Amino acid sequence: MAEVSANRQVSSSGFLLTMATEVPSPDPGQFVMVGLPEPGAFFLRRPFSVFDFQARRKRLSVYYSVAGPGTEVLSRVRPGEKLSLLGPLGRGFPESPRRLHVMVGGGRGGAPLAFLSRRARKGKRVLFLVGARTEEHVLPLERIRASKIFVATEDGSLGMRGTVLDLLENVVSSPDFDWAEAALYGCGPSALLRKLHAMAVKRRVPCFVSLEARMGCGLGACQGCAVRKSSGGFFLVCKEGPVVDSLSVDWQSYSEVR
Amino acid sequence: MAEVSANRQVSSSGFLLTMATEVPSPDPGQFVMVGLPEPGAFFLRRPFSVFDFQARRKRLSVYYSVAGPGTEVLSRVRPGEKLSLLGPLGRGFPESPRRLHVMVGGGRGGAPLAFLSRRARKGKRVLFLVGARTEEHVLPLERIRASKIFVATEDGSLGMRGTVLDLLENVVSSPDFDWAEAALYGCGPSALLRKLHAMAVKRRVPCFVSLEARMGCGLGACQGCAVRKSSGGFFLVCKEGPVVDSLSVDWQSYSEVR
Amino acid sequence: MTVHLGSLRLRNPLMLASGVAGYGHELGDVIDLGRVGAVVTKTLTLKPRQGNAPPRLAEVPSGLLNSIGLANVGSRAFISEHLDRLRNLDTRIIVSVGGFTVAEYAKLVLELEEVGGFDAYEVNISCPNVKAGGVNFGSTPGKAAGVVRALRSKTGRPLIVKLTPNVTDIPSVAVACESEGADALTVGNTFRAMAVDLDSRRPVLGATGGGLSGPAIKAMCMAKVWEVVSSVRTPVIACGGICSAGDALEYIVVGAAAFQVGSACFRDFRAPESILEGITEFCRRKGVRSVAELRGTLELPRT
Amino acid sequence: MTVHLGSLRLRNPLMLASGVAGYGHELGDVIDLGRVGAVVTKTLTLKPRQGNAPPRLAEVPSGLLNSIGLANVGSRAFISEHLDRLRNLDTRIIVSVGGFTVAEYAKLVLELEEVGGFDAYEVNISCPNVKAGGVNFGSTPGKAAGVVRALRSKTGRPLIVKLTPNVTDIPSVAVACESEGADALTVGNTFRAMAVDLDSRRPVLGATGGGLSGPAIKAMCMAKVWEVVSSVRTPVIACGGICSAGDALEYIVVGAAAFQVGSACFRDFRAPESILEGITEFCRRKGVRSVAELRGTLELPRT
Ligand SMILES: Cc1cc2nc3c(=O)[nH]c(=O)nc-3n(C[C@H](O)[C@H](O)[C@H](O)COP(=O)(O)OP(=O)(O)OC[C@H]3O[C@@H](n4cnc5c(N)ncnc54)[C@H](O)[C@@H]3O)c2cc1C
Ligand SMILES: Cc1cc2nc3c(=O)[nH]c(=O)nc-3n(C[C@H](O)[C@H](O)[C@H](O)COP(=O)(O)OP(=O)(O)OC[C@H]3O[C@@H](n4cnc5c(N)ncnc54)[C@H](O)[C@@H]3O)c2cc1C
Ligand SMILES: Cc1cc2nc3c(=O)[nH]c(=O)nc-3n(C[C@H](O)[C@H](O)[C@H](O)COP(=O)(O)O)c2cc1C
Ligand SMILES: Cc1cc2nc3c(=O)[nH]c(=O)nc-3n(C[C@H](O)[C@H](O)[C@H](O)COP(=O)(O)O)c2cc1C
Ligand code: FES
Ligand code: FES
Repeated sequence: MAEVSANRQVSSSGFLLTMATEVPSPDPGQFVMVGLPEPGAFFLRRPFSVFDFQARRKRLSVYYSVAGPGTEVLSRVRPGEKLSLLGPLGRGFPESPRRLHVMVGGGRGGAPLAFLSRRARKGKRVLFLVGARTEEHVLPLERIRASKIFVATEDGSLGMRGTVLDLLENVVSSPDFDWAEAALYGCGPSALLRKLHAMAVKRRVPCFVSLEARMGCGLGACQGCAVRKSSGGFFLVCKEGPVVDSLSVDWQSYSEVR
Repeated sequence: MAEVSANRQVSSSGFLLTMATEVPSPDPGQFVMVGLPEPGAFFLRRPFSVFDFQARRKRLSVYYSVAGPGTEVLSRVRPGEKLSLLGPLGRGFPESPRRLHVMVGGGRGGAPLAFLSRRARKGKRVLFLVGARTEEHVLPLERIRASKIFVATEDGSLGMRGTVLDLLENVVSSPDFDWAEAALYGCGPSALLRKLHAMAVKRRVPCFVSLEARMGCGLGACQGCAVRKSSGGFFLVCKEGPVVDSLSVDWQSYSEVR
Repeated sequence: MTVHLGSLRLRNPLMLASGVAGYGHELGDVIDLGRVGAVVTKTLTLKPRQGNAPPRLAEVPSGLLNSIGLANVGSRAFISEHLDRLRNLDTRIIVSVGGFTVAEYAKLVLELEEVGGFDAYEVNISCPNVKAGGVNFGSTPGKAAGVVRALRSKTGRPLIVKLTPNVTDIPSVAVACESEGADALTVGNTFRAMAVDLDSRRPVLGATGGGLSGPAIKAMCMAKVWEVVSSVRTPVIACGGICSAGDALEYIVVGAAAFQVGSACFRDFRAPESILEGITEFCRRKGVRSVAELRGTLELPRT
Repeated sequence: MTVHLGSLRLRNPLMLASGVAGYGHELGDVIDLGRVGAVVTKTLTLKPRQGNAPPRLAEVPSGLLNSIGLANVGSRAFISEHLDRLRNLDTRIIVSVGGFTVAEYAKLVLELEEVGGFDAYEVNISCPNVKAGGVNFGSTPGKAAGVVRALRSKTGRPLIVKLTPNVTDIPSVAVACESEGADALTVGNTFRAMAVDLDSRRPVLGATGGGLSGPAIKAMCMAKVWEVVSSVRTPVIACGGICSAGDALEYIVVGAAAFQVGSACFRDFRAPESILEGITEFCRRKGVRSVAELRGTLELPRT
């Protein structure tokens, strides 16, 4: 059990949940399974990507949005309460040898990328692209460490008006954008990831995406989180993911799954 | 929905829950059905006898003990939360023409009797007997209006050491106790009520008891709260009770029901 | 929101399930019956029945166990004491009928036919068939058909048959009822269950076993409705765990023509009203003109 | 807390149910297998199976829906990649076997018999029998008996048969398995169910239907265990919704000899350990010397 040290709303749709815990240091892109408070009718733990980890203070944070009844209940948890916590789990983002890391986060998808941005090695250039509905929905930008942060909002209330993909088109069309040095990192809605993948294929650059699937065990035991592979068959998001090379995903199938 | 105005622990095992509500004025012995907060795995409302009602301030209170998971959850409800409330329901205590009203409350069973004691007409003498495990479990005595209040605790920490029945034996053995003027009112564990009934039969005095049964609707529609009658067949606690003449109850059957 | 079940016309698809609304008038103070499509009475039998030993109710996670045991006043008292009050209610009245032999069902319906004053029957075939050693009428196609056949010849009123979900193959029972002329099928009754009190090591319910209802059964009942609508053309009335507009609409999308609300009333008697409001709101938001437009619109994955 | 199921001896009555513990070693980091009585593997089939289209899981009130679809590595990979790791685990290993024809079951068991290195079989008869048009093996006594008979002649290891609760009459299937020589019966598998996503009007699960597990099924499964222990002498292993020591003990009081924990592991992998601790504590408090002393002590009301 991990004690909640903070659980605050930090944007219109986003909460920052910080727990005191002794877990091993997570890699960016890894996730934790968080149990919902009892007694309740909820059964499964909810998976969330690690947003921040402070080894010395033994604090792990996730950034989550209220997506349904479970996260609604989570948003009402108060500091001092205890939640069951499992993790860190899965495979995080690989470190591409390329020098230009383009991180594209749609909505709450920015969370694992924000964590990733803070781990980028010296000598890497990080461009961080954030998409959100409105200014109020943007995740806490101060936790991102990047050479440049770009923001797009659907209503233009902060940064460019449009989607994070429009933003990406803008960024890559800049004359000094060098595809040969670029690697894409993405997290967000399936439509975003699918288009990111398409762009990566077209530009022949590596693309790593963090996927979502409903999870049971989080440990590769239940076969619940299967996602169809481009090469046929399935992989398990909790074990072979959540971060995978976008080439390995059957995007038609992934985007149909609710 | 009724807004909770207070929900405090007032004894080791007892909580006082006060709700703001527009319900009609309840008779002593009537009960309300209180919904548990959602979202939860609980389904049925819980029935509680009215402990207090302040018509002007539109406040209804119940005194409850934590008996299981539902009342446990109830005990964590905070002022300002809203609970569904149905009632007042059922039949309360009839007013006996006799002059000496002996009220015998075991544990939380004192609650409806405390309410009854405050409604006793001028000219009636009320003896109020309270039984509890220890001093800390005694319900708030200041809400009782009686000519005399007697207390028994199992460990002797307040009043007499023993059960409320021992206490009753004591009280009735006093030379000035006049059975011819007495009527018994009881609420509490089935063993207590059963013995109270036996005493009433022996002394040929009227005895009114408040019964418990698991309830569904609270309105006489579901037949869930049946209690076996002494004359065969069943009556419904929610409609023909909860207060009944002890003569009408099949005590063998009632005391076997969990 | 008008709904047609054979010749039975309801102002909206919401019905109060048998057993939670007594004989219809008990809930008059807490539910505006002028708003609901129909009320199904507590199951009536020829002779009065006292019902099972208490306790008759128990709560389990997300569900309710009951073992009321068909406690009811019997046909004679129903006709003399309740029927008149029902006539004045501004809703459709559906009388639920039960029996322990086919002859009992038939006799009950004949008695009711003589007096009339209600709109349809719901045939509860979850009663144990005493002639067949206590096996439920609803548990085999043959026994279910026997009941429906006997009643079909006795009445012109709509016959709704309420199936039990406690069978291997519910479509076969549904098909049997359809072919004997049932006008609609309610899917379904409670799921057999049991609770134990560890302290006393006794069953919680006086009758040992009981029936499970409430949110815990919704997903199972959804599968049963899906199986039945996939096998018959007779309209199906969904009944199992409906607490919200969303629950009801999911059943309609799967193919139900109407639905019943049972245990949810115990949690909150405003449930029927708020379900209806939620449906209206959903249709408005989604631009759906009538609930019928949603019926059976479940889209299956292409696989 | 030692328990005997036929010739199978477990250090305690707690088993990890098939499907939640992979092939036994996946949970090694989060569950101390040296504490549990046995691990049942994910159901193995002759050929590898990819399983159903995603999503494969959905949450419902107090329950979990799954449609994994018997995804498994197949017997060959199991034997070469997993069996060795299982041999080193300090617990009993029960291999769950499934098939779509009797011959498939038989062939699978023969392959496993050749290598050995495990303690017993759990025969999952909830698989659709392709020869009988997809009806589950577990849904009729005859088909169930056919599977058990075929396997009984192939192995001397204990055969546990895992029954499906989705039948009208589970005792008849239990009796059939007992008479073919089953050493124990697991009661039972998941309850058929389905969930719908109202926004997309599509089934939530990629496979449309799935199986319900978790607290929502406990009361129903309790009734099934009660029906089965009332009809056979073969030891029964309870499986359905066990989350706490109390849940497990209730099943034991009803008559189960052992029990399996499934979905509760997903809520908290410490569940098995805390259930065992709770049982020890209960026995201490009540002065019960062994769990066996509690078995089948349900006291029925006199009526
Ligand atoms: C590896 C991984 C990392 C994630 N990281 C984050 C994160 O950092 N921040 C964040 O806000 N969300 C994250 N999610 C999604 C988050 O788990 C879901 O939003 C959450 O479980 C929804 O629960 P609910 O009860 O509120 O909603 P539900 O009503 O249960 O569902 C609402 C929506 O969430 C989806 N969902 C439900 N359960 C799961 C589940 N177990 N796994 C995935 N999706 C589910 C449903 O498909 C549905 O679209 C992540 C998911 C995965 C798999
Ligand atoms: C008319 C009436 C008046 C009551 N008045 C009071 C009161 O003033 N103060 C008070 O503390 N308690 C009162 N009770 C009892 C109270 O309703 C139960 O203690 C409560 O429902 C237990 O809920 P639970 O979820 O905590 O416990 P559970 O785990 O559900 O059960 C714990 C115990 O309470 C009993 N119980 C459970 N549900 C009910 C139910 N619906 N009705 C009756 N008993 C039940 C069970 O048999 C069991 O012994 C009254 C009951 C009735 C019928
Ligand atoms: C207390 C109670 C009594 C019931 N009595 C009857 C009955 O007499 N006849 C009947 O057909 N169904 C009866 N039922 C079953 C309900 O009509 C309904 O089928 C079941 O509760 C499932 O629906 P729900 O989940 O909405 O409650 C009863 C249910 C409950 C909870
Ligand atoms: C994700 C998942 C996968 C399962 N896979 C299998 C399986 O392969 N074979 C099997 O016999 N049962 C399988 N089951 C059923 C469980 O073994 C168990 O019978 C069921 O979940 C009920 O127990 P529970 O309520 O404790 O979970 C599976 C259950 C779940 C939740
Ligand atoms: S969540 Fe169980 S295998 Fe991935
Ligand atoms: S609680 Fe429904 S009849 Fe009494």
